[in-house]
Amino acid sequence: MSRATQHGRDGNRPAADRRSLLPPLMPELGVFLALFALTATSVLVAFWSALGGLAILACLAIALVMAALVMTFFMHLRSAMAVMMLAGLAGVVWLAILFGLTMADYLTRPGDLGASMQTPVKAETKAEAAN
Amino acid sequence: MTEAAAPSTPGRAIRSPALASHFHDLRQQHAAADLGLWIFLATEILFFGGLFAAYLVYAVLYPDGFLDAAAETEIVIGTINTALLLTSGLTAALAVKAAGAGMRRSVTMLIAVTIGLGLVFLGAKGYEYWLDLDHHLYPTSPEFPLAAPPAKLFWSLYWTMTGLHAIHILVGLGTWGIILFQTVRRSFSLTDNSRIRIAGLYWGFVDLMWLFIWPLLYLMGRAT
Amino acid sequence: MSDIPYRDVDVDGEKPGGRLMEESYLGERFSIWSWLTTTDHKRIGILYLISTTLFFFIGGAAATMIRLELFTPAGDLLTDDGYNKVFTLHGVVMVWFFLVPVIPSVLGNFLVPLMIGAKDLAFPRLNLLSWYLNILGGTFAVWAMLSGGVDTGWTFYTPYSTAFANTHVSLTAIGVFISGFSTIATGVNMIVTVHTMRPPGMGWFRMPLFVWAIYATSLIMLLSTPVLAMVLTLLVTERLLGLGIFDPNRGGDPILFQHLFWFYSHPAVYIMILPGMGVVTEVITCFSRRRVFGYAAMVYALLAIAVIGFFVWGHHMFTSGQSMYASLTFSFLSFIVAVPSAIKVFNWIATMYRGQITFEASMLYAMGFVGLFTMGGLTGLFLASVPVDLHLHDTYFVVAHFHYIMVGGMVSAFFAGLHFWWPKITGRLYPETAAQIAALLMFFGFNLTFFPQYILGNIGMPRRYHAYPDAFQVWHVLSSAGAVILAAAYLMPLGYLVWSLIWGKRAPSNPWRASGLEWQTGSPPPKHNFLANPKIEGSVYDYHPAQQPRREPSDD
Amino acid sequence: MGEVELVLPAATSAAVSTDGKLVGLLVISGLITLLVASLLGLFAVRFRRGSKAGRSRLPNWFSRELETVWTLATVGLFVAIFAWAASQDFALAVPPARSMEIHVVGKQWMWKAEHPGGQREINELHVPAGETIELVLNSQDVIHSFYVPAFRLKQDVVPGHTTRMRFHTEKTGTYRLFCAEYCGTQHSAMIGRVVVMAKEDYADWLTRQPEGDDLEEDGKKLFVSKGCAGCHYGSSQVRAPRLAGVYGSKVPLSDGRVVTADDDYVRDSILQPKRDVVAGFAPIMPSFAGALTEGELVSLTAYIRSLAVTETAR
Repeated sequence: MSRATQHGRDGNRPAADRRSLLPPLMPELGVFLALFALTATSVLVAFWSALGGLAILACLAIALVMAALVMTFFMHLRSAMAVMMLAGLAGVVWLAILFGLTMADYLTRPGDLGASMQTPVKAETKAEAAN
Repeated sequence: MTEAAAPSTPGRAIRSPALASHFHDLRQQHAAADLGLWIFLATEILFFGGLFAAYLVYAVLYPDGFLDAAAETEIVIGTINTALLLTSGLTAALAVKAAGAGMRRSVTMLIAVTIGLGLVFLGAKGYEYWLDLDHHLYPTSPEFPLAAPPAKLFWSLYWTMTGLHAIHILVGLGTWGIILFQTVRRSFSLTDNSRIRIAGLYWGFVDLMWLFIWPLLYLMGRAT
Repeated sequence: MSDIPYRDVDVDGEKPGGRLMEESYLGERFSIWSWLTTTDHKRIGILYLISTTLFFFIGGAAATMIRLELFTPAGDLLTDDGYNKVFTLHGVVMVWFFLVPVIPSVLGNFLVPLMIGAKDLAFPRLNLLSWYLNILGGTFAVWAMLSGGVDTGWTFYTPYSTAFANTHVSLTAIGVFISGFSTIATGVNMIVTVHTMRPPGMGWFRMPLFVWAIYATSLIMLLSTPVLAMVLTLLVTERLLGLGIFDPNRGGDPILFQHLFWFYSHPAVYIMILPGMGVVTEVITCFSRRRVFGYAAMVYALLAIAVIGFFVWGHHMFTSGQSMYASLTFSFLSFIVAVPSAIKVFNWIATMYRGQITFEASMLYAMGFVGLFTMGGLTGLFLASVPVDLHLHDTYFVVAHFHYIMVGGMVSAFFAGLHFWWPKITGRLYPETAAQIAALLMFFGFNLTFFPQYILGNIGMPRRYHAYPDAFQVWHVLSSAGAVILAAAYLMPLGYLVWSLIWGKRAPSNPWRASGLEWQTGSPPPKHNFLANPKIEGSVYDYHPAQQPRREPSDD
Repeated sequence: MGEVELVLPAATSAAVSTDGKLVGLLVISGLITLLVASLLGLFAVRFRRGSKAGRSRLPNWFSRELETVWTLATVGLFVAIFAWAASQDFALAVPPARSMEIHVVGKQWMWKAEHPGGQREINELHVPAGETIELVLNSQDVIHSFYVPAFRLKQDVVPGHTTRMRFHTEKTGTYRLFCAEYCGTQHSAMIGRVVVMAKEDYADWLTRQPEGDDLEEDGKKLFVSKGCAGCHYGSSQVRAPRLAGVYGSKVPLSDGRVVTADDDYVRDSILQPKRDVVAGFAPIMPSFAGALTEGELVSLTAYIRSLAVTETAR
């Protein structure tokens, strides 16, 4: 393909603008800084929050916010068609079905969950087998 | 989405060599490509979702075992990698933006930086794997240091999650590599062709998955 | 048997397509290479037809060996290992390389763009890739079989598959994994095509129900297949890399494998049956000369099955030690998912009411589908209710149940569709009487094969048994006898359809005077589907009295 | 040989009520199938092309109403069947006042049962009639499923889990036992029989069994031979908790939790001793996973259970 036709098609902007080093940085740069701040917050929460073992839940909540930012700005969901949001949403909803109904089994089993799991015994003595 | 097929598009687009013969116009073609990739990403969410479901079940069954096991991961490398991926997410998003504006030089540079960051990520990952193996943190290792059996479940999930994620990074880097080559060769139109947007979406997804893998594998069990 | 109407009559304003063979997608530049590199959805449909037929006969050969072995109570024909490998092969090949791809990838590929008036699917190269992936996956599976086989059953239950089976589990799992990519590629293609490629005038509620069925199927494919891919990945990493997460010795839970597996595999049942429902709707409306009864209800029923189908997987696990509360929830939802299926059955029957019914082979298959699917569906209620399932689970009752759905339903529907669109696909008419005989023979052979299995299940014959108590023999003999008839009936179409390719009469563009857009173009269609834009007018299934002679002019 | 079998004997109370459901479902689905088939046949004949039947158009409201009616009717029918079937689950879920526990271990490819008195059998299970019996099921390798068609019951036997199967025997006789979950090469040989005997006959059968030590005695021997007594017995040097009176009591753990020492706890403490360490003790006990068979574990647990009884008020 010839260079001329290519340039003809590369948008309607003036040539000088097209040759500039970077596209407009906002809002991506702002979002990026927010993501960095959230990353730092997440680390702080994980190490020094009073939540103990449950700190991971707070970290996951932060991760959800970060994911929303990435989807909206880095993946341009803002300007996408409704059906594309629907596609992404379907993935999340179906994930919820998978988690929800699987846990519906595990969380309603009688007794302490982890304790009811046992290690099966593999080795068996000859005498036992012959019995 | 019939609107996409409405015959009211400027003639410029119809004549583009980027337009495949079975599409009516570029708008329809771009809508198809974007929707196709979003649907693919939904399947990717469910692919990793199977793994996350397994993690959820075992974390609920063995909360203590998982907290203890997670404390052994290399959090510094993990966090540096998070930062690297977020930065590459920024450059990828800007590359998509630049491509929409037809800024070829800018696209070339931004993709190159994205690839560079991805390679550093993989390098760090490799170093981390080397450290893990050095600490016998592989479930089949006879000197596996953690006593409780669920620790092996956690470390199986660790290797599987990070491994599959690394494969996705590799695929992304390959895609970026080809596109970079084509951009430099000027073999496709930046504005008429959707491949940079598609690659950007995919890279965004790879970012996204890491945002969940990172807390689950690295931030677990750090509270003192 | 019946007089065949409209054979030689063409639609008003006949399009110029059908007359010139060199313009058709078949004749244009014939070479093997041009077929292997084609991106034409119609040619890819044919490639899929060839490959699925091949896999069907591989799976069928395994089925024949199973039935021969079970003729006598003792395990005499095959060794126990041999038997286990044969039924595994039968399951793996039939499920992933025949039932899942057959209608979406053969008929769907060929017809969806034609039916909505598009030139091709949205991603033609992806479409070709999907066929190659399917072939590659199938090659892995068949390679596994040739190099010693695999004996886990198609369900790959852990820990047997991970820690105990010494057969080619990984190879087979990789094959299925690859075919999953093929399924996803097809699903993406169909959904994107339906969303973005419809020409003006082809609104959502103007689409034929076959397209809706493929759309709903694609939704399931996309949302379930990735979880299968993950569970197979975990299986293979556990076997090959020691990264076990189902290993009980590490506190792993084999039941988790079943949850993840059935999250795919129950919806996969609907992947296999929904396209069949679409085909049957097209056929019944055409040969009843009636608008479909309750179009909107049919659409919502398809979508409801697609969605609710994801909430019922736990009914495969009532005996596994799953919590009772979860079991009851899954049981309730399983009863609910039966409702839209029942609605569809009633609608098909109501469509025939006050019709002008003729009995071409496709119509016979379609009517067989309605009856057999009803029986398969109703026996599903037995398995959905917990106490009854505790008795019938993993017995021949289950085997009979899903064969009524898969074979009585899906395979019948596939043959209905294959005969219905054969003139469109090949440009040739098949011999009607032979086809009608084959359809009846298939119905008879099928029932003789599988009805006794309901009884066997009820008296306690477990699945996957190589030898069995003498008291069960009578029913097994009946079943095996039926299988012989069924096998013969399956070979018949292979004979007369191939015969028709060479000696069959040339087909006009609309031999059935059907209403779909695909009949507005030549038989076979030209390379780019339509030479002129198809006319999208009236409502879908507009079987108008003006297009056909009827006795009561007041009708419609 | 070769007799035709159509009806299964119903040997448990569950079998009787399951049969009720089964017959009910058969009647309902038979009627629906008949309805569908006869409508198909009727319409096919009456509305065949060229027949004289009237074909005036149906009014629109009619089809809408009809659609609503059969949708609601189907929902109603299916929910009713569900409720009817589910009622049996709730009835079964109530644990009986007292039951007789028999331990069953599934392994490739046999069933091994151990009676409370220590009597053992392979691929056979003798039970008294008129009793509520609870099978405690463990697997040594892969998933099996304990299936007695005459009981209308099956229960998967899953490695890593202890599953239970409860039934009330009603009718004496000899019934088939199958493994219903595919378990490998000789899956179809993993069969046996269940003999339901009159109570007197069962008692008689028990006495005629070869000298099986009873579970507790067995466990006591193992307690010494496997080295447990070295630490867990009064005079030992290493600090380890005494086990007398432990069973059934609340045990405080080092991480602050308090658990009840039941069968599962005892079993886990043997196999994964580091998981639930008793408060005040160091986690020094080695795991006995692999050193004990499933049967030996059952015996050890029984012995530890017996210590509770002897030490507390009897």
